[in-house]
Amino acid sequence: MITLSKVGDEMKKIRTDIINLNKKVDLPMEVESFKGLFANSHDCVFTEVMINKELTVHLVFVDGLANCTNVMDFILKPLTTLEKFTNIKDEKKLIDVIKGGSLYYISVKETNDVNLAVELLLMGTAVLILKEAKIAFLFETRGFESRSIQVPTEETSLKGSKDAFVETLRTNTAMLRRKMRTPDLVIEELIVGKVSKTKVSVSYIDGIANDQLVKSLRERLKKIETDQVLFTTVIEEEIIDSQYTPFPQVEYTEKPDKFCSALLEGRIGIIIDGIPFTMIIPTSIVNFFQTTDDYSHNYIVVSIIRGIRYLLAAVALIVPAFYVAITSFHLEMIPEGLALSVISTEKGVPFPIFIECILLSIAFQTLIEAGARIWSSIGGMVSLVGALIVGEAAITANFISPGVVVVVAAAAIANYTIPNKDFAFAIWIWEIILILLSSVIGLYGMVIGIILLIHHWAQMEVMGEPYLAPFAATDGRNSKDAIIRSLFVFKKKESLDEQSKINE
Amino acid sequence: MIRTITLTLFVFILYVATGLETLVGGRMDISDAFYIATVGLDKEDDEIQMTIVTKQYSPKEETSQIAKQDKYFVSVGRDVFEAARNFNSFMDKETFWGHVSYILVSENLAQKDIDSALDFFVRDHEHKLTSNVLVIKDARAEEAIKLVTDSGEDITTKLKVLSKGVGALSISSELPLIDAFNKINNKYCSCYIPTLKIVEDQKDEPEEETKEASNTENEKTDEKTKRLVLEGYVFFDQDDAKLLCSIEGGTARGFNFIINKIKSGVIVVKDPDGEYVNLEIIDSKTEIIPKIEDDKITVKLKTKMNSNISEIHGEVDIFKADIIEGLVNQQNDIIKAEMQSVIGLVKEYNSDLFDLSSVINHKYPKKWDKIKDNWREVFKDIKFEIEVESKINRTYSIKKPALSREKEKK
Amino acid sequence: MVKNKGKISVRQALTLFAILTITPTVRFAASSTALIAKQAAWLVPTVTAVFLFLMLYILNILLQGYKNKSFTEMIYDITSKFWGNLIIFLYLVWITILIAFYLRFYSERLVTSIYPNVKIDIFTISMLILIGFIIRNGIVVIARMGEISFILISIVILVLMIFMIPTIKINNLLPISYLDIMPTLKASFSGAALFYVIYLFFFAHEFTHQEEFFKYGKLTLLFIWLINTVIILASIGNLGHAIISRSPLSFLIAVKQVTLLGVVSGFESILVATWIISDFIMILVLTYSVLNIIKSLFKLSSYNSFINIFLVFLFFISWILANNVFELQTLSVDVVVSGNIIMQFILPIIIVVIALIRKKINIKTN
Amino acid sequence: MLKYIMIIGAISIYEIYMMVKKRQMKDFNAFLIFVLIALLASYIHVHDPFDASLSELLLKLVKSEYFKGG
Repeated sequence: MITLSKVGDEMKKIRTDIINLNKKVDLPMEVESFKGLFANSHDCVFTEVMINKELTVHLVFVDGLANCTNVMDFILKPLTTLEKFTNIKDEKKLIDVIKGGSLYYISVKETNDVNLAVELLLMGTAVLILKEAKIAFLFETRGFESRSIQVPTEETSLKGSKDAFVETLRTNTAMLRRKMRTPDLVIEELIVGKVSKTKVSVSYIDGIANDQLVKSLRERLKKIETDQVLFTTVIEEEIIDSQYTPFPQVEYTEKPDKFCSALLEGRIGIIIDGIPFTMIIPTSIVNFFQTTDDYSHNYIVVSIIRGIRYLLAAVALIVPAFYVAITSFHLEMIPEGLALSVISTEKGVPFPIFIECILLSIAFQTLIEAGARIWSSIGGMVSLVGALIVGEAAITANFISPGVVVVVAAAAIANYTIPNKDFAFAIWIWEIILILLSSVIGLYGMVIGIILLIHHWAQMEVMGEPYLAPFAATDGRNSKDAIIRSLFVFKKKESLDEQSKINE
Repeated sequence: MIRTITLTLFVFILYVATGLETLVGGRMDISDAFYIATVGLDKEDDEIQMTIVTKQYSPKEETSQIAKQDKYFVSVGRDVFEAARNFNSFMDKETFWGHVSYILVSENLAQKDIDSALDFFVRDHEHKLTSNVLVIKDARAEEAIKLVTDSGEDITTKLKVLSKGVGALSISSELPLIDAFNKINNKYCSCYIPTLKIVEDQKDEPEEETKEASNTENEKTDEKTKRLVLEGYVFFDQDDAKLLCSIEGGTARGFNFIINKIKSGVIVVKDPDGEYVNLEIIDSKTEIIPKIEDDKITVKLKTKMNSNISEIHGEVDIFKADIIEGLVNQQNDIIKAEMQSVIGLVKEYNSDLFDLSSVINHKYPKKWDKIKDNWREVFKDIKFEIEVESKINRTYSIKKPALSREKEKK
Repeated sequence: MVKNKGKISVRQALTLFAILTITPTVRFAASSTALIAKQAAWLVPTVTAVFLFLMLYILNILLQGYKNKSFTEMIYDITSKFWGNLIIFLYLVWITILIAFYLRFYSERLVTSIYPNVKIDIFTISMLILIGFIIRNGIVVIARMGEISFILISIVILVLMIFMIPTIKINNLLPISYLDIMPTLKASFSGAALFYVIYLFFFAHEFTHQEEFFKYGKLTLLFIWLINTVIILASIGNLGHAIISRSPLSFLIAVKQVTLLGVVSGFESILVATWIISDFIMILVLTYSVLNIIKSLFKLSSYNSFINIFLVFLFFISWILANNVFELQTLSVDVVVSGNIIMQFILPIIIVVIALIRKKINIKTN
Repeated sequence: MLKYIMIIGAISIYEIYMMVKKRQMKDFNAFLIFVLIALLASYIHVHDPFDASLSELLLKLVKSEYFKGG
């Protein structure tokens, strides 16, 4: 390519400029500009279309993003076969004819701005460049392979809807529209990422969501300076307030029904193009203890199970530390029978109990991590080896006493019942901190740890909403759904007008 | 936020660097603790001798040999606390007092001062307040512990079985430490503590429960069969907590009738032929009803009792109204006599054995306010009445005795 | 919520007040009332509640008269500058002594109850470090922590009560006759010393929804009455007034002998844990109000620079305060109770009366 | 005593630095008073010049029965 060598270095500079400064390039609208910009990209197709002997136009599109059949059938074919076109002598006439609708296509745009053309080109538009007029027609020919809607993999649901979000933004928004046929459902779109130029959509229900919240979210999203939005945390880390915490502050879901019910609660959803997980903000601690299945089962059962979830989270957090505290500081607090059996199991184990606890706790986490990372072909090995190590072998080898195994395993199992896995990990980290503290000074250390944890939660806010809501700082409002799930019959009455009042 | 992390890090580094061992004392790993289950207290001249036993748990099989070696330890000190501390000078584990189930006090120590013997167990923060107090009669606590432990049994389990078994006879009961302490504290009523004794000859004892429990151990030692028996009470003076007297057998049951600690028991009466009829006590309730008339206090002990016919020796069909009534009357007399013997003791020692003071306090709070300062003198003049109202309600599967039919035929 | 940043609602403030009363209640309500009123001690909180209700009404008049003003500002406005300074200085000294007292007592209590071999400074210093660390986040965070702690503490006490009910002996709680009227009234004096809400008024300018003060105040009072009654009932009902009045940690002893199904015991650990939390909240809140007093007394721009130095000062004061735990206990009965009565009842009433006379406020503001 | 002076000194230097940084120098005088009080308190704590604790003084003031024992 001759043009390439001519402008090579200059183009390279322009390209970096575009990336770094988001600058507009100042190039003439001609095919050489495109060729320069996409010099080494072989998926960018440049076609020279000879309409007749005098008239040649250039068609540029990205293979894979644009639908090739559409391009052929509706652009190339008419241009080269229809008499209307073959008879045209000069470009002016051609423009008039195209403008007149002879190339019948849904969305046709005329421009002389290379920037716009490049931007749309990368979204699957076909660009028809007219050499002399320095004008381009943009044909919306988007069409690429996408995954079809499937059953959610991470959040299983027994009675709820079984569809899950996919990578394509438009499919996702369509799913929302299908579930909520109201003009109040607002789906705003922003482009984030200097290089990736990813579409990020903010959806909420007008009238229920807090306007201030929407506004501040919009501002925060606009402020994001990043190259790419390929991962959710890129957005998450920008919109949350407290960075230094292991606790999740954004709720993720791949289920449209959960997403919609969150919108109805007055919260705001964020969908990122290319990521099948959507974000919901603001969140508070309650959200991490709820699942969508809660709303498709009997309310009494669900209320009890929810209560148990909180209890189990407390068990996961406290029990190992408590065990360490009472076995090394407050022996009088262990029931007599238990104490005797603990003594008999502790015999011959070389480590102090708190080291056993920490080791084993880490071992359990190792198993989870190994299970997640191992190749699926040998996945069965983890449970096998894990069961061997944590189970019989460690005990018979006197590495770890059975009592500690029982306690840590109970805590681990309790931890797995927390519906939100990010939250569960954070709880595990605090579990280790509590074990350390209680190994220093027993129960007192544990309580100091708990005070620190409460403080940590108390000072956290997500988009200005307290993390501990509705248990704290809400004056008891909005707490009806925290632990006890009330009947929908009662909920319906207040849902729309009450919610908007609360959020004011 | 960053401060949380800094603080945690700081604590962690401090911890790793020093282990905080020097700062924080009092760490006792559970495997280093010697769990005391039963404590024996004896008087040795001017000193107090303490015997401690751990509870024998069933250890892993390999280690069972080692576990059996350390059975009991003995230490001596001027007072209880010193004796307790002296253990640390020779034991390889730290003594841990949080799980003491039984405190055995020998009679001679109880005679001297029961309150100071128990004070240590109430004051120290480690101790349970629900452990039981027993007085060993005519023997040393160490002896009792030795007796059971040497035979390979666990004294704590043994005492637990005994206390459970004693309910079948209702000749003693369990007394938690806190109740004993409460009673010693209370200057208006005297304290009672259940007693334990060592019995050498087993044939005279009619109790079946204890016999069975002790049979197994006795098989090993042939020459002299000694065993522990839980029976009766000792009483302490209400003012200075000196040992007054001890009761056992029927009197002890009479006392149990008064303080409502009857669980079950056996009463033997005779049918018209002079043959034995055995009655089982089902329940009993005694109301202490004080009455004040013209500044004179009379106290009525009203007992309501139910019993079953559990065994009939004779051939008479006793299920006739008049015969039953006769049996009931006999039963009443027996109970009355038992209770009367307690009243006799009360009069003899002029001591409020069964917490009459609180009953009067509850019923006549105003009057009590006036008489409480010279309660002992008032107590002297109190008249006691006993009223027993008992019933024989039912029998078990068989009604008439087997031989009664033969008799009818003749 | 977003709007009221930096402020707490009156309900949150009263929740803090409720926690503030739990510490002294658990520590000495049962023993001090049992000493005077004997078996009738469980009636004392009812009598106390009547006094507290009247006081709540008086304070409500004051609070409604001055919206969004701290107690120091109210005092300045009602009295002259000189007298205002004097009264505020009195409060400053008194609350400082009170914090030092609670700080010391809390450490002593831990040492006597579960940590016999640990050096006492560790508890004092670690608590002060924790407070210095947390107090900077301001009242909003403190209030939220208070709410969570309130839930935790209430649940724990409720559960303990359920376990203790089967062992309560009715005989220990009777008889009640007219002879008990005088002792009960006398004992209610010490119960009334728990009315710490006035110390919270020093940051009253950070309250919102002040018109709800009386409404939630009544609820809080109900809670305090319930907790007091229940704790005294359980302690005396289980062990009798003779032992309870002699024990420095009455409720702990009562909890200690609780066993569930004869197997599970050792519930005192849970109680001790809640102690630490409630003590922490108490010292935290009182320190916060002292800092507020310091701020307005010395007309500072911010109290942040004074936190550390004040905490160090507190450490020394807590040591100078007493030589041993016996002195502390006597101090609690002989001085702190009457001092609290003066500071919580007599002074505020005088202030309100002066305010009414000078027509600064009027009764019908609410 | 030396370690207490060091702690108080370290804290005061830090706080004064923060005061300068935040331009709150008008609090300086009050701060100085507090430093002096803290030093005084530490002195009393270490050397016990009155040979009595605060509660002893207070209890004597209210004529407590604590001092009337046998």
